[in-house]
Formats: sequence, C-alpha cells, structure tokens
Amino acid sequence: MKKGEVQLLDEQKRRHDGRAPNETRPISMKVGVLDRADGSALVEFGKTKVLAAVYGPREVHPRHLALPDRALLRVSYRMATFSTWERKRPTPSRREIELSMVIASALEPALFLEKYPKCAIDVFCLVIEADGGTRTTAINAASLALADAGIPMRGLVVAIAVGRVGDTIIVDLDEVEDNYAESDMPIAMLFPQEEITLLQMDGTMSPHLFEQALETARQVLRNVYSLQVKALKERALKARTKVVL
Amino acid sequence: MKKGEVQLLDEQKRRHDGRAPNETRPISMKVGVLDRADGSALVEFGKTKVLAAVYGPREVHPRHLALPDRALLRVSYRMATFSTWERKRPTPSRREIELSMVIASALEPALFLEKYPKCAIDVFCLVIEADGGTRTTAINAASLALADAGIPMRGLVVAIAVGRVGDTIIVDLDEVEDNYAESDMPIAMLFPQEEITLLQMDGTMSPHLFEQALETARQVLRNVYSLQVKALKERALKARTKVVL
Amino acid sequence: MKKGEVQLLDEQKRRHDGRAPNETRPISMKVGVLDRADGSALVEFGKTKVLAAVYGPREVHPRHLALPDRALLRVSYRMATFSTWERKRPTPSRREIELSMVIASALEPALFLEKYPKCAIDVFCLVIEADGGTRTTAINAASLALADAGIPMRGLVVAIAVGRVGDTIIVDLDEVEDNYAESDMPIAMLFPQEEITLLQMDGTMSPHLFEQALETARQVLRNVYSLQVKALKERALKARTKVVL
Amino acid sequence: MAEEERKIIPSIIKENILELLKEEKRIDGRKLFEFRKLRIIPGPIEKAEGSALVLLGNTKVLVGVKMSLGKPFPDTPNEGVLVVNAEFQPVASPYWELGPNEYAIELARVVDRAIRSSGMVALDELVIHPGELCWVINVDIYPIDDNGNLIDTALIGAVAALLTTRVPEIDFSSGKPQLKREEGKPLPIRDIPISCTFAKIGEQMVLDPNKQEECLMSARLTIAVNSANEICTIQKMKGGGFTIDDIIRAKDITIQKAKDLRREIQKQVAEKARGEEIWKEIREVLTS
Amino acid sequence: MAEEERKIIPSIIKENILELLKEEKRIDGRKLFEFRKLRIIPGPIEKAEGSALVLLGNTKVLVGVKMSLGKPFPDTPNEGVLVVNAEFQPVASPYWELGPNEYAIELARVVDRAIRSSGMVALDELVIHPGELCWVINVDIYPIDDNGNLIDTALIGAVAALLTTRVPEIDFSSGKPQLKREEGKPLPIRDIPISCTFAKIGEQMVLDPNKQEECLMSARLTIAVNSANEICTIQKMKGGGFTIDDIIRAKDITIQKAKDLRREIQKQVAEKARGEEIWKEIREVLTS
Amino acid sequence: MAEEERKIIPSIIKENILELLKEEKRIDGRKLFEFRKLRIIPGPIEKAEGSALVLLGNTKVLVGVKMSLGKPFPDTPNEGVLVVNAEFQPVASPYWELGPNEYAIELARVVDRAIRSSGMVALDELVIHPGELCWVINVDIYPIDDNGNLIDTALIGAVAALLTTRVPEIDFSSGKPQLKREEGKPLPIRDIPISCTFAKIGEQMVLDPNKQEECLMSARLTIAVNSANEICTIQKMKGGGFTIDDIIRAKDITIQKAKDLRREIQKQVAEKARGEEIWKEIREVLTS
Repeated sequence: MKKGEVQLLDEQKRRHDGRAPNETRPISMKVGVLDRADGSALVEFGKTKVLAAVYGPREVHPRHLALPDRALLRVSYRMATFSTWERKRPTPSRREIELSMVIASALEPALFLEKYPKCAIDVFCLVIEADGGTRTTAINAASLALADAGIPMRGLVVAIAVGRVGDTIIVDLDEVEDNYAESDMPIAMLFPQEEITLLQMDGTMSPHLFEQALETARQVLRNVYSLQVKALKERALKARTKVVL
Repeated sequence: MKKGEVQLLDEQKRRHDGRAPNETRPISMKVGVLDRADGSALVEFGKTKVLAAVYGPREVHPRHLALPDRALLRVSYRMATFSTWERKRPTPSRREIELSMVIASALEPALFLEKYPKCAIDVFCLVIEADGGTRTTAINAASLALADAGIPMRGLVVAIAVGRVGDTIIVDLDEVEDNYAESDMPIAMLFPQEEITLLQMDGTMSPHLFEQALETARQVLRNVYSLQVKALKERALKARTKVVL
Repeated sequence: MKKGEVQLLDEQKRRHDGRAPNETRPISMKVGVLDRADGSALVEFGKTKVLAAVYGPREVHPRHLALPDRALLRVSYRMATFSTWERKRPTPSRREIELSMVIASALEPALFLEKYPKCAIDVFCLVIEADGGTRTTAINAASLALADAGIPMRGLVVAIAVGRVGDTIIVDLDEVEDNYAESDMPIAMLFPQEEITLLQMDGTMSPHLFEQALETARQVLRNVYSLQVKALKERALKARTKVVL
Repeated sequence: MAEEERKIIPSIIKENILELLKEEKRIDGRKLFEFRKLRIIPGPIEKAEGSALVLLGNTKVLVGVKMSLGKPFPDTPNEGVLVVNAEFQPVASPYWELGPNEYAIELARVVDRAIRSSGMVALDELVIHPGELCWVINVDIYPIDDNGNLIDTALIGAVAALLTTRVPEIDFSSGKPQLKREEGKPLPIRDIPISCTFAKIGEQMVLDPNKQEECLMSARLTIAVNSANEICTIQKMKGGGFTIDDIIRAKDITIQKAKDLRREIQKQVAEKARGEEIWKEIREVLTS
Repeated sequence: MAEEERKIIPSIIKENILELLKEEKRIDGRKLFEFRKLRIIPGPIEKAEGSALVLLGNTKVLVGVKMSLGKPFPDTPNEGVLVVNAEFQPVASPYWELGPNEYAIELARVVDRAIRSSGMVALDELVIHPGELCWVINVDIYPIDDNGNLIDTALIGAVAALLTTRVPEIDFSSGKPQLKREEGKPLPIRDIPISCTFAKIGEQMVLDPNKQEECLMSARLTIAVNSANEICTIQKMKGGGFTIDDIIRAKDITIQKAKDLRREIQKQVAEKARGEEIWKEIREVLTS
Repeated sequence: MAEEERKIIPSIIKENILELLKEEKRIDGRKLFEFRKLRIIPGPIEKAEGSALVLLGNTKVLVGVKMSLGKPFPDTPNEGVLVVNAEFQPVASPYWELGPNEYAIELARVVDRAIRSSGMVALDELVIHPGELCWVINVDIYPIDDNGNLIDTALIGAVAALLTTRVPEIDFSSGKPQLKREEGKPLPIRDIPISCTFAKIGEQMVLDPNKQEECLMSARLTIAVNSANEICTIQKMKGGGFTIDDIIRAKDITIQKAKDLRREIQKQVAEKARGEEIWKEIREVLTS
C-alpha cells in the first residue's frame, strides 16, 4: 500500500477517526512532570506521547565544545524502543539524528543564546508512544520544558503537521494518515511573532494548496499556542500553591 | 540441558572431577610475571587461568576524567577470544562490562584511593582460559598485582565461588558445575578484616543454605588468603635474591 | 582463479593491455584542483584516480593529541564507495587503516615535522576510482598536495608498484595484474635523495629478481619524479598567470 | 550513579543525614527498612504488548515489553528468548549522557538475573518450532526520573510490565508468520521475584535509598527472592564492604518485605484502568 | 556547516556583504535569486553504473550510483530499494573531520526525500521477484569542495548520476544471479526534482548562497519541485525563522527557476563525452 | 609503538646506545644482527585447537587458534578461510589503551600476509562443500609483554600455534554439522614463513630491536621469506627511510637467519609437554 491508496476521507469529509479536516486530536499538555530536570513537560496529541526534559544553562563537557560567544543548544529526539509496532532498535537512527537537528533549529529562534556564552542548554525529547506527529509533539513539549526551566524566551514555539488528502488540507495527521496521505508538512512557529521556525514536507502539493496549508496551519497553531500558555499558567498556579502550603 | 539436570554429585558426594564438596581445584599463584607492568600476577584455579597487570598511581588521560579528591580506579576484565570452546568475539560483551565494574567494587575497599587525588590506578585482567570461576580468579590475580605494584593496601582481596547441588554446598565451581549447579555465588573478602567486598548470586538457594554457604566460603577464603600471602613472599624473596646477585 | 593462473604476458612479453613490462599506464598529475584545501592534487595512473587534500600546519584538535616537539602528521586513505566493482562499505576497512599508516610513514621523511611543534599536518587521500596501484597513486597525489600547500619539504615522494610475472618484472600493475601476478611490491622513494620510504610486498620473489625489481623501480621512479616536478611547475605558472591577470 | 553525582549534597544535609542515622532515623522520615510509596500504572503503552509506569517515591521508571518471533538460542532449542535492556536517557538525570552507559548494563543484567533465576516467565511454553521459531520477549527499561534505587524500581516495573503482557495470535496464512495486533492470551507466568536494595551509610544499612542517601553510601547490596523465599539474585556494588552479619540481616529483611510487596504489585496491576483513563491517572500522578 | 566555520569571515567582508544586500546586490556580483554557473560532467566513474561530477560555482560534488541485487523491504515487496548516502570527507573543507557527520545525514535525507517524493525513479519497475529479489540503488554523494549550497549541488549531482545510470543484465545461468559488467539498459526515470536553497541574511533572502553568505545566514530554506511544479520537499534549517511571506516568495522563485535548471541538467547530461575525453574535461575544469 | 613511548628513554641511555652502535655493539650485548633468546611453549590453551606462548627475550606473545565451520569467500569457493587478528590488551604495555588500535591492525595484517604469501596453510584442503562449507581458522594474537619487536615474535607465535593446531572431527549425524572436542588430525601445513625485523638507528641497522632500540629507531623494515628462500612479505614503517643498499643487506641477512630460526621453531614445537607440565614450564619461564 502506498501514499494515496487508502481512503482517508469519506463523502462527508470525515476522517478515519471521525475528525473534521481541520480538527486536531485531543491534546494534553502537562508541565513540571519530572523532579530531576530543570524543566519538563509531557505533551500528548492523541496517542502520540512525548516527554521533554531541559537542563541549563550549564557547563559544557567536554570543554572544547563550548562556544565563546553564545550558548550551545543541544537537542536530542529519541523514540523509546516500545513506542512503535515493530520494536525500534535503541541505537539512534539517521532519522532521529536529522530530527534532533531540525528540532534544534525550530527552538533556537526562541532563545537568547548570546546571553550565555560558553554554556549549554540541553533539551532531551523522548517519544513514549508514536502515532504520527512525533516531531511536532516533541517541539511543543520542548518549548514548555524550556519555559518551565525558567530560561528566558522570545516566545513559545508551537508546532503541528498539516497534510493533503486529494484537494483537502487536513491537520494533525495520525500514523495512518502519515502513511497514506499524499503529503505531510510539519510546521513550527514562534508565537506571538508568528515566525516559521520549522518547515518540512514530504509527498507532493500544488503551489495553491501549499499556501492554503500554511494559512490553515497558522490558524490551528494559534489554538495550540493558547494551550501552551494555559499549561504554563496551571503549572505556575500549582507551584505557587505549593509554596503557600 | 538446564540447571539441575546433570548429576554433579555421586552417592559418596564426590564431584564429577573427584573433588570433595568443599575442595578447591589445584591453585597456582605467581607474582611478578610481566616486565612492563608495575605489578602483575598469573593465577590459576584448575584450568581457569587469569593474568592481571596493574599500572599506577599515574596520570589520568583524558584529564577531565580525573577526580579532585581521590584516585580513579579503572578495572577491565576481558576474556581472550580463544579462552572458551566457542571463539569469543573480541568486542567487550555486556557481561565483561558488568564484571569489570563488579571487580572494581570488590577491589576498592582494599585501596587508599583518597591518598592519590587526580591519579588513576589501572587494573587489567585477561582471562587466558575459562573453565568456571573466571571473575573470582581475576580478583585474586588483581589483588596480587596491586600488591606487586607496591600500592599501599588495607589488606588482600580474596575470592572464590560457592554453589549448591541439591542441599550440598560446593566450592570453586568449574565450568560444568557453573552450567548445571542450582546456584552459583561468587564472593570476595578483604583479609584479614573478613569484610565482604563482592557478592553475587544466580540460581536459587534457601535462606538456611545461604548462611551455610557464606560460612563455607569464609573457611575456604582463609586458605586462599594464605596462598596469596605465600605467593607475595615468594616474589619478595626472588626480588631480594636478584638484588643480592 | 589465483595468483599465477591467468596469462598476463604473451609470447612477445606484451601485457594484457598492450604495455611493455617496464611501461607505466598513462599518467596525469594536476595540482591545485580544490579551492578550500591548502594544497591539493588529482593524480591518475590509467583508470586509477586519487584526489589528495592537505591542511596545515594547523592547530590540533583535541589539544591533548598535539606533540610537544614536532608536528603530528595525520594521513587518511579512503576509497569512495563507488570506486570498485562491488560497492565498498563507507566504514573504513582494516586495509584502509593500515594503508593510512603506511602512507604516513612514506611521506614523513620528506617533511620537517620538528619545525612545527604542537601543530598538525593533515593529508586526506580519496580514491575516486580503483584499478590497481591506489596506494602508490595516493602517495604521488599526497606529495604534490603537500608541495602545493607550501609546506617545506626535503624532496618529493614518488611511488610506483612493481611486480613479477614468471621471471619478468612488470611495473605499475593494474587491477587484473594485482590479482593474478605472482607478486606485487609497492615502493616509494624520496627524490632526489633516492631514499626508500615505503616498501611492501605480497606474493613471492626470488632474492635475485628482488634486486632487479628494486633497480627497475628506481629507473621508473626517476621518470615519475620528473612528472611531479612538471606538474608543480605548471601549477606555479598558472598561479603566476592568475596574479598577473 | 555517575561519579560526579556524589558531590551534589551540601555538607549541612550530609551531616544531618548522618546524625539522624545514628538515631536510626532518615531524612525523609522513613524507618531504616521502609520502602517509599509505590504506585504502579499498568498498561500505558498501547503499541507495546506489555508496559508499566512505576513510581517508587519520586523515582520513576517506564518499562515496555515487545513480543516478536525469532530463533531459540542454539543451547536452549526448547525455550523462548528473554532480553532485558535498560536505556539511560538523560531525561532522568542531569548526570546522564546520551549513548551506552555501563550503569545501564549493570541494571539490566541484575533485573535479567532476578527474572531468570526466579523462573518468572515460563520460557518453555514460548517455543513454536523447537530450534526454529520461538517468542522473543524484549523488556526495555527507561528510567525517567532518577531519585534513587533504580534497581528495585526497575524490577518492579519489569515484573508489572510482564504481568500485563499479552502474547499475540500468529497468522500463518501467508506462509510467513505474522502477528495479529488484537489482544492475545496472557504471558505464562510462574513466579514473581522481589528485590530489596540496601545502602550502607557509615555503620548503618537502610532499605530503598533515596538519591541523597545514594550519594553518601559506601556500598550497595541487592537481594532478590522468589515466592518460596529462596534467594535468587544477589548483587553487591560500590567501593565499600559488608560484614557477614550485614548480609544475613539484609537477607532476613528481604524475606520479610517481599511478601507484602509482591501482593501490592499484584493488586495494583490487577486494578488496571482502561484506555484514556490510564493517561488521566498518569497526568495526575506526574503533576501532584 | 560546522559551527566554527561561522567565524571565518573577516568583519570587513561581513559588513560589505550586508551593505551590498541592502541594495539587493551580492558580493560575487550575482542577483539575489541567481544561481552560480553550473557545470556537469556525466559518467566519470567507469566502475559505477552511474556517476556525475557537478560544479556549482566553486562547490564541487561527486556522485556515484552502484546497482546491486537485494531483497525488497517487507512493506514494499513490489519495489526496488533506493539508498542515498553522503560521505563528508575532509578533502572538501578544513572544518570537516573523519567519521560520521550529522550534516552529511541531513544532506542525504533531503536529497533522498526529493528523489522519492518526486517519484523520479520508477522503483516499481525494479523488482525481479516480488518480495524476494530486486535492484538496490546506492546513490553515494561525496562533496569534494564545499563553497556553499551543498544541498542543491548534491541533488543536481544525484539526478545527473541517476540519469546516466545503466541497469546491468543479470546472468542467472549459475543458479546464483550474477551481474554482467557490460552496459545495460537505462534506469527507468519518471521525473526530475529540482531544489532551490535560500539563505536569510538580515532581512534579505538570497538563492544559492556561497560559503561566505552561508556564514552570515540566520536561516536556510530548501524547496524542491517536480516537473508538474508541485512542491515535493521542503527543509528549513539553522537557528532563525522565516515569515509566511518569505516562504511563499521562495516557493514562487523555485517554480520559476526549476524549469530552466531542469532543462540545463538534461542538456549537459545528454552531451556526455566518452572515455578518456571525460577526464580531459575534468582536468581542465578543476584547474581553470 | 605509541607515539608517547618514544620519550621514555633517559638521554644518558640514549647516548650510550648510539655510542655503542658506532662500534657495532648493542646495549644488551648482542651483535647487530643477532636475535634475542627464543623460547616457545606450545599448546598451553586446552580449549583452543592450537596455541603457543612465545618469548623472544622479554617480549611475550600468546597466540590461540580456533577452528570453526563457515562459508568460503565468494571469490575463493574452494578454499578455507584464514583470519588473523591481534588484540593489544594493556596488560602488555603502559602505553596501550583498551579498544581498537591501529598498530594491532598493522601487526595482524603483516602476520597474515606472511602466512598467506608463503602458502603455509593448505587452505585448499580445508573445504568441505565447495562454496558452501569450509573450515574457518581464527588466529588471535595477544601480546602480553611488549619489550620490542612484536612482529617477529607474533609471527613465530602464529606459526607455532598453527603447527600445534588440530582439525576437529565433524559430526554430521544431527543434520547440522557439529565439532567433536576430541583431538583431530593436524592442520595441513606446506611451509613456514620466517620474518626478520630491522631497526634503523642513526646510520646503523640492527636485527630484532628491543624496546629501547625501538624508541630510537627512525625506520623499521620487516622481510619474511619462505623455505625456498623466496621473499614473501615486506613491510617498511616509521618516519625514516632506507637506502637500496640497506634493503639488499637486510634481505641477505634475513635469508641467512631464516633457516636456523625455522629449525629452532620446529624443534621447540616438537618438544611439546603434556597437560599440567606445560603450565609448570610457563610458571617457571614467567618468574625466572
């Protein structure tokens, strides 16, 4: 079976799981879920679950990797061996190595790296369960974990995938849609600036639909942004409550 | 064939090679067998033969591994490719990596690491032939090599395996017994303090037999300790003879 | 098929590609072929093509590899995956690792390493197409790239393989001859000193033919040396022309 | 525990811990031989045939079990294959780095030995064609928050994940055996090993050390027992020693603690929530 | 691009580049959206079934294609296998080191996606026995002189090498399938993907950045299109961002540039020299 | 030899060595072209099909040969497989580290070439089913005390181990071929290669350099010959050069030395002790 060979939309444009084309899966965002990390978050888009932990700014080891004029941002994106139907081997795949770089480049515009010369900011994303959209879920989790770590940020980095089924743009593709939709375009934006910090695409899309997809993504991302803000407020509230008690 | 499925004791409680339950194999200990090492020993328990070499206290490379308040004890336990019936692949196995750590933790109580901050003490154990009890043989060899290197020690670390065949405790298991006895418990003690510095167990043992096994081990280890002392005296004698000549 | 089983010389002592025993393949040497390297060369012996790039003297990373009293000469010899009939795996083979060392030892007598303590001189040889004689072609390319980098040299290192078919010495073996000749002896000499800086041999050769082979190699190498000198002059001319323009 | 981690304790807290221990008290209010609170959330990973999230106090470990088809080992043609592996991802600790880790190897091997020596999984029921085709059980341990005593937490996690594991049906219709993704029958289980890990701090021993106690311990001892109270695994680590009396005492306490802990694991695994409810629990537990 | 490389530009040149860009000029005289001169030398490697040396300005990439027999992937039993790999050998740059390189992985994966998404190679025609035997196409990319914009150069190189690739005849006579070394029939090709890579420098965007421009860029964007002008790959990298307007503009320029570039590639590949002539050209091109 | 090792010689000893060499004398009293004392203890490893401990002066190398069943290489379907490997374990030298070592690779490859070019092992007699099943001979070299000239010591060790090697009987009864552990018939041997390694120190050449001489040598040359006095392997290493006259002289000396050394090896291997006696000898030899 290949791209385009499975019917992903019915006549009413309902998706295989009942969603409307521009509807995301249920989203959950929890901040401050780990004790040892400086900042952490658990983000879920449907069955896709990602845990992120942030450390820093902190000393770089080995020392010669440190940059004289700014902080080193190190990002790792890894999938748990049991996160997929077929067990994933624990050694990092080429895909994981590339996505680690791509996620770093999505997060960097939000950070003031120049403020922390010779330091490192380390972001670790662990995909606990993979059901499509793991890189965008990881970016949302990493953004929240960075904020939770108290690292000054220009804004929050918010991410979602959009895709194409025939002439219809769908948002937040799950694994089945990832496999069979005609295209898949993960996108991240820095909010409130609405600057694009990650953009990738597989499959094919006409120039016209592409512009429509960008606009759809922008609308959905505004909602996801408000969810990130809400999750951070919840966390602040809880932290304050703890202090009061 | 599995644990318990081979008859390891006859009606007279003789073992498959004719030994009594609490009898060790022939033991040979030779100190100062290598020229380039600071200290060295060749220890044999029956066909199990282990060579140990010690270097240090010496500088640590790379420098950032050095500890500010004490010496770094680095131990490697490796089996020669031809030491087993099936050729062993030369890349270290998970077992070799774990045993290196376990042996380090067996030797450490004998050393004054705090006296050598920023230095390393390196212990290399090479199993030349493996016929059961390689880790305990390696500990005996390492203890002698450390002493031969002139490194101040609180005592000597002496090791043996004990195990269970039915309700009988046997000592110094060979390969056949390793494979088929109901349990295998390597144990190391610091002498003369009689402090346990290594203890592992596989298989099953009742609480009662366990206490009996510990006591049997202690008795046997006292003998092995005296063999270590004897080997060091032989070495000292020879060294003195050489100087006199 | 094994060494000696293919007829490599006809009755007129013509080789399978029509060459005389002491005739090399067409040789091309081009210096200064890369922009980013400090020095570079492309050398071809028939279909065997090697690209060499040189950097340095430059800082050593990591720092602890630097030598206090002289420059570190680092040589890598690598074959492109598509340089052979069977695709070569990109991880370096044991052969590539050994040849990197052997080539370094061939080049070193030409260099004043003691003049650049704590620095590195890096030589990278990439075999683009392999048709016999890749190590000697790489040495010729490396020698020219070192000179092109402006690194002071005692002389040029010139290399060729000689071999034996029956009682006949042949020079510059191609792949077929490499596989089926009774012996293969790569040799490098520092010119004009005519000091041997690389010598290896596979197969068998009588003491008498061996002396004859050395002498034949010396004669051929004198020609190859003049080709290296010519290539460097061409390069100097072009560089001067560029400056003038 | 990485070497550098020893240094993280301020000396005032260190003094405090040592003083309290002299009176047989602990800094977190526990008795010397008392476990931290255990919470097991079974079955969170839908794509794994078995899984569990375990919290022992603030120490958190996620374990997944994947079932696949493979070849028996040549020396055990009539048994399925069990592989225990631990991945130390730096989410769990500021002192961990990416890449292979010798402490992860030790953890995995101790958990493996406890499962194997206790005979927990009936490997002889997991052969399909002797010497040719059998089940391969991959138990993968991911610590996600290292607040001390990973070994006991990981063994509980592995046990709980195995207790939730389903063996898929096999579809032989295409010639090549294929797994069906629907629920299968439970993994055949024969026993449940329980481990107790002790830290020696000064002259005292404590059960289930937290991270601060681990930073001060001179030696560590793990004893595991099966349900017949037979000892089935021991592991001593770290640079100090134990007396024979220490060891016998630790063995007695282990036997005494194991029964309740085994019952607690079984109870919490049996109370498995369904679907979305599982994750509701997890969110609550992680943010409370 | 390695991190240290950012520092190589003298600040006077940096100022110069930024000043010129304000007037929509570039330091090498190009317009903002102009490619450097393209030179393709098809077929230099006799032992590879396909190959090309590509020069985009001073950036030079050598690509070889090796055809071998293998097994289809289990999830695509009716397709041949395509593997794209890049080796960053230090011949190409003083900032590269021996050994695996994450930038090489990214380069290979972007080229792979562009070839795959465009459907360039008719993989469905490359199966011999479904599920059992198929062609494996190894595309290996070796940059040999990194003067900026390796991605576009590498994609052109991969495309050109694939266009020259011959599928060998198979000799089944010995039981085991063996490849014949004589020329075979051309690889079945369905489309040609073209990529355009943009650098954002200050507020400006430029096409096909040279090395100096890469050192100043805050962000990088690659868009690839197929011959129907559909977008088939996008990759954004580096630590800055783009506005939606930037992206739409880049998309429009890509579509506008792609047609000519595709024609140029086809033309230069078609003009393939023979034997010794190829290397004469290479020697000339590399020393001029 | 690791680079740092060059520095270990006190300059007074260095001067001394150089002065003596001017008078054609050596620091350990040997003549320029004299080997150190050779002692071979054949067969110490019971679980290896062949083995030998070799002492050349104070340089000690242990070599084991393991025989197993495998597949011939595709290009030599009618030959068994011979694999020579060297492991540089740090027991042998304070300058060696754990892990792969390029000097070990060189050592193994030179020994491999000498064995192969001399035709020592009749590989064509070691095929069981052409193209399908053959003997695989693993020769593993472990230096245990590096006091100079590992190459000659290792080749003697490999030769001696191969001379003691027994080819096990194969039991085909179970379908799968299994090796019987009892003694088999000797490995078919056709020749014995002998190498001589020369160090160039100043203007002099010496045979069989000890560690101090290795630290001073500018270049190293190894020549191996077969029993017909044909040269069968050469290896030049280290950063200096040789004149053609040096090389011819080294060749002549090698031929002159080889005969005696070959006979000595055969004699010592033939005097193989049995069982416990072997280790008695080893203990004596290592502590004397």
